Amino acid sequence: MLDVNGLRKTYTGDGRTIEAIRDLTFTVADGDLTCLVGPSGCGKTTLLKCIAGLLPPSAGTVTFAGSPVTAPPPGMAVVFQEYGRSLFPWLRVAANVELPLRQKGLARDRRRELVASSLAAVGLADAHTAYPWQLSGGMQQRVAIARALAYEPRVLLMDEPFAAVDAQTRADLEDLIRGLWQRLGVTVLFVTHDIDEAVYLGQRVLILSASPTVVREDLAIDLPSSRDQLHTRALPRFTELRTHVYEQIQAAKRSVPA
Amino acid sequence: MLDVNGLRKTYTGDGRTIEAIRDLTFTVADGDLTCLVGPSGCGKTTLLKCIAGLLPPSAGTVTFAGSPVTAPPPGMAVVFQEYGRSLFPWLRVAANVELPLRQKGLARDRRRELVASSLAAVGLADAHTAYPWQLSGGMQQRVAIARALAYEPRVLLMDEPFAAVDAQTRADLEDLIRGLWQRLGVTVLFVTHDIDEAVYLGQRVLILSASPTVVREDLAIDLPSSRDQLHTRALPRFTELRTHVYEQIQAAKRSVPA
Amino acid sequence: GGSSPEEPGTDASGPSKVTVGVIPIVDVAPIYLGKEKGFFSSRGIDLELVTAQGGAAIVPGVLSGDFQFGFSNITSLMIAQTKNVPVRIVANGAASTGVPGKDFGGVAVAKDSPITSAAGLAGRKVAVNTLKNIGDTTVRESVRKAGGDPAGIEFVEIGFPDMPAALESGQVDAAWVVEPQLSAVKAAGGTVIASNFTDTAPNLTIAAYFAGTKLIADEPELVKNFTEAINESLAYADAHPDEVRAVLSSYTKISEEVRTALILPKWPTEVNRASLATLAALGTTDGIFGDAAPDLGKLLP
Amino acid sequence: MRIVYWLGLPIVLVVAWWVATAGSTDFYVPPLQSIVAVFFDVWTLDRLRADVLPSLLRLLAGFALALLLGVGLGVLIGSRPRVRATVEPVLEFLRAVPPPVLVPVIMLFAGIGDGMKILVIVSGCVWPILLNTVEGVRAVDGVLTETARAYGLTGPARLWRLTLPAASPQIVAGARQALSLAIILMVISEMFAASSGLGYTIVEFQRSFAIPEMWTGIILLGLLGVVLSGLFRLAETAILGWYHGLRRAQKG
Amino acid sequence: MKPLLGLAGLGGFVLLLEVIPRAGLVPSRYLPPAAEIAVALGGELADAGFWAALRDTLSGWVLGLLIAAVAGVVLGLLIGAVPVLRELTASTIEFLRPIPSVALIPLVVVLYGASLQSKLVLVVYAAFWQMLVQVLYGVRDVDPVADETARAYGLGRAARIRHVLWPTALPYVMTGLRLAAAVALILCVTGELGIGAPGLGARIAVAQSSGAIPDLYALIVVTGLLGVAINVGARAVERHALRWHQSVRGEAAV
Ligand SMILES: Nc1ncnc2c1ncn2[C@@H]1O[C@H](COP(=O)(O)OP(=O)(O)OP(=O)(O)O)[C@@H](O)[C@H]1O
Ligand SMILES: Nc1ncnc2c1ncn2[C@@H]1O[C@H](COP(=O)(O)OP(=O)(O)OP(=O)(O)O)[C@@H](O)[C@H]1O
Ligand SMILES: [Mg+2]
Ligand SMILES: [Mg+2]
Repeated sequence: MLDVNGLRKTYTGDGRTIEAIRDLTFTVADGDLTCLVGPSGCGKTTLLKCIAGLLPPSAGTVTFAGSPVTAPPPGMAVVFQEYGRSLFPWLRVAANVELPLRQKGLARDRRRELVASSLAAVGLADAHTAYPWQLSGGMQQRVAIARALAYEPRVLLMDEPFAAVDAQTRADLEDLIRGLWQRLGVTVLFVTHDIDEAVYLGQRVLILSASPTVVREDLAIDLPSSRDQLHTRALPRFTELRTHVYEQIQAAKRSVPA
Repeated sequence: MLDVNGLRKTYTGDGRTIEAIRDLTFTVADGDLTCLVGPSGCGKTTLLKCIAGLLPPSAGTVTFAGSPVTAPPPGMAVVFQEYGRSLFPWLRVAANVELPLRQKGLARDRRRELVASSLAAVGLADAHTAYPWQLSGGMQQRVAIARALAYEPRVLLMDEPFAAVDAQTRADLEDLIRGLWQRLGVTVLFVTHDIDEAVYLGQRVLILSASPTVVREDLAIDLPSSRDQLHTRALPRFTELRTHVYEQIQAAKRSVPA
Repeated sequence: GGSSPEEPGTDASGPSKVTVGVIPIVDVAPIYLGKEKGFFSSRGIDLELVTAQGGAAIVPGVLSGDFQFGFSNITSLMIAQTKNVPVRIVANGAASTGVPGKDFGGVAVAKDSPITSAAGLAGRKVAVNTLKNIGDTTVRESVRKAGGDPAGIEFVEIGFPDMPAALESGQVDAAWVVEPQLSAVKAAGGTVIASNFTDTAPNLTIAAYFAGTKLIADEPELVKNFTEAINESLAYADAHPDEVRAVLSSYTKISEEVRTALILPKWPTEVNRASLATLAALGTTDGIFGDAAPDLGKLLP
Repeated sequence: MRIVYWLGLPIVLVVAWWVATAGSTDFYVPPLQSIVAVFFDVWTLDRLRADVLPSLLRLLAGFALALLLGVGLGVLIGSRPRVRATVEPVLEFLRAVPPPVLVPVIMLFAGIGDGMKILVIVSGCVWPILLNTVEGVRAVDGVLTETARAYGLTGPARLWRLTLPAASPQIVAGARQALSLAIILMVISEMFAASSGLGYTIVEFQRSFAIPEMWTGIILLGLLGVVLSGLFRLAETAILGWYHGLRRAQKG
Repeated sequence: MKPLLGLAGLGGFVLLLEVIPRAGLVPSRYLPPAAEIAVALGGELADAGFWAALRDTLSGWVLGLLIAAVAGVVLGLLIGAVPVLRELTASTIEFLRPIPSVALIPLVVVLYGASLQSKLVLVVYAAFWQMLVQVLYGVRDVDPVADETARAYGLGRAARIRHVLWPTALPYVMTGLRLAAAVALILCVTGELGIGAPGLGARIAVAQSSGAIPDLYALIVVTGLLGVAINVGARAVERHALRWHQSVRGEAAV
């Protein structure tokens, strides 16, 4: 489904050259739920943007469903790390969620329905008429999530989508995403800093090294596929996995490759 | 030191009236480290801005060191939830950190020293000459933290300051804040969504109800005052406390008061 | 201009529509009066008068056919002729009264000015409405006649309407003004120290009506009628100053008081060729025609 | 590549102009060829020094003054809603008065010298700077404003380190507008009480029916515009480097 | 409250106009005190010719502004959205912009005579650049994150222009519109003044050459008041169209 091959990204400009990603190669199968973790500044956002076709790589290729990605492929939704700036301040919440649907050419009624259900799903059923800047940080982030969900994408790229919400909401949203994934078979690529979250959500966790970035480990999560907040997190295997990931990130952060 | 009395904040405008904070009363003693938790959208940011003198309350008062707060009191540093937008895009990282120091009237050498040490403390020793928009989300957030630290404030207000950094960095920063607090006796008010973090960091955790907000519980954290990531988090009392807080938030989220 | 002229006069049945570009000043009173008196309609001319600020807009309008005729001062027409602009005078416009000190234009100084004669203008700052035109040429001649040296005069370009203020505030030492501003200057205590028109030539022709050579060639009948109508208007105006003063109120905002007192130009029906030759010679000396000299034969009807 | 971009369209347009007017007999639209033929005869070094240089100096003086005034007033008005509400109608009133009728009034106060001409330039080109500064100041990001307040950034520091940089993209947009307006107003100012200068020369050519010469003047004005805007671009790159970077940031 | 402050401002200005000539700072012959201007203004208002002139000026102004605004916005968005176009047109724009409309007067008279068209050409030529440049700068202000969001959700170029570029540029467009409106009015009047097309400008020319100073100022006051009216309208539009924008919401909060 999604092939990242020898990807490399170097930022230049203003006298500063940063090799953000050195060499990334991995494949995401159709319907996978993959979590990406790595130290701050290692290039996760950069990678996601390359995959989304928003940023041209310096070398290497991204292939989506067999064809190389040069522009955002259709059927893809993205939740940006900078959720605040990714909402259009001139549109009210409902219109923000609806805009991509219009673009998709959905009928008015269907759009209404999708907007209402996705906003309800993230707990913002009564924020339809607010402007984004009238909302709290966490609420804004949830609008961005609702927008992605309403879009009914085939591929969902999420960049730290729950960073600004409280623990309880976070748990609810995690279950929402897993439910959606199981029900609709969306392919999900999920960047997070919360290791428990990565282990709880993913079928697989990709651990990235510090910048310049390579894949440090590609870890399969062998937890039962029906998970719930209480029991899954209490499993000894869960604790093992999260400790492992934690150690890997710790190691990644320490050993910066030359 | 800091007295919040009958605080109430209602947002009006554009046909929408939101009672964000209904009635908050609490006191923070000099040198306290208080963590604030509460459901997303419950008014934590609003509260922090009222305390900082950036937002006039609709009713009630905030008193700082005996005098009512109407404008930002001197000696206070704030890390905003919207870290990205709180950095001056026309200044490089070092200049961003240095700006408040100039305003404070520090000598050049002292400023240099503070900038270098605080950037090093957050792990950004080599980002001095970058512009904020050349940094990753987590790096931007750390610049905002470095700016607050370099300021050597008497009161430090932090609004989800570690939301965008990875687990390891987060742990390091937590220890940094606790160390600073113990060494210098700063008064810290810390908003977070991470319950473990709140319990690990604070002497005291204020749990807020859902909006319209009141204080749901004022919980003293009776963990030993010398804490470290490995042992403290493994204490049974730690688990008890975090479970308690979790339940409270869960309850807060459910029971929206009329 | 690309636009085709509106074929005036081709329609034999009705009156032909004729547009004339004029400047809203005293000089063109006869054409307004003539229109009122029916001198044009009686010749099958349906006259429309369009006001513009100066020759800069009127000449292109005539060339493009938007105006069939235009009104312009003589020196400007001479300049046009030296540049081979295809225009030709079809009727007289206005002329100096020929009475020194009682002309409708003159060189004035402010109250209490030390300058008492044209000779005193040497080395001074003198306002004219347009540089390198009839104003500076004739003022120089006044100075020469008074025995002064015109070489050192510093001419400054200021529109007639702004001259009284410029004079009174001392921004210029003297100004060549025409009516109605001349009256304003006098009212503010200024005095006329020279009559530059009469100094240049007796009965100097100041301005004329002109048309494009194409129109003159294509529609001689129309031009003939227009010239006759103008001439009748000029003669009538010259004979009936009171009616002239009255008609001024129809197209200017000159106050009643000034209207009754101001000095009117003369409106002879013939262009004073001798005076034009003098003017041309002076202009050539001053270099306002560049290297060329105007060929009056090609300009005059 | 840059050069191709810069010269591509102009060359096409010049060729089109050349061809379209090649056989022109229209008095006011002479063939481009004859315009070019007289260009260097008209704009000799002497004339450049005598006519163009003083105009240029007045233009720059007027522009600089307008910049100072526009930004200064703009910051004041933009940061105080009450001041804005009070003075805006008066400013709008003055703004709508056409320079040709305003000039005589200015002459009453400022005489007819260089001062008047500079004032005329200022009176016309201060507006885009003023309006853009006002709007730029009003639009300073709320989070930045709060950050500055929280860290005690007040007074001049706030002006220099927050307000002006934050509004600078819009101020620059206004200044860019003002620059071309300044050229236009330079011409207008020289239509009054002038006896030399680029604008005067053009008007004088027009009045004396020296039409190809007049066209050379207009072309010179255009070229002047290009040169000045080139210089402006350099300044803009220096001042707004951060902004261009920021706006391009994620474009790759 | 706000209109009251504005009226107070205008009142102060009128007072100044009254005092300056009365105090003898300039001779009242050349700058009459406000009261005299008001009397002259009353005279104008009672004159049917004045209203016809006003109508002429306004029609030229509205039409010219409309054309300039639409052309400026459409071309600006287009040029701004396509980088190649932007590069290609930059030098030409810089060349054409500083050419004063007034220098075009003889040309337009040749082309269109003393008609509405020549007035329009002048007005459009001058106002167009104001719009275009503002739009170009406005388009550049697009937040890359917003633009990326739109691209990620498959919004094509046209949709991005409509939903991202346009709202971002809108504050600049509003400023441009206010600039262009005044410039259009100015050019309308100046054009009438120079070309003699009917309108307020032609009336001003007559008053000027007749030495009717109070009438002249009365007419100037009329153009100024038109400017004020334009601004009141523009601000009302802005309050609605930009209520999401920092400049409006920021001031609403205080
Ligand atoms: N526009 C840019 N210009 C220059 N360098 C950039 C730019 N964007 C990112 N970088 C650099 O690329 C590296 C990777 O950034 P990226 O945003 O991909 O990190 P990340 O993994 O998403 O980090 P975080 O977890 O903190 O969000 C960083 O060192 C950053 O400084
Ligand atoms: N500028 C504003 N205008 C109107 N309503 C606002 C504004 N800012 C915040 N609110 C409302 O006030 C309430 C509290 O917002 P606040 O940002 O304080 O929440 P928070 O506790 O910080 O939430 P989060 O954890 O998601 O950041 C929310 O319902 C929000 O919609
Ligand atoms: Mg990131
Ligand atoms: Mg918040």
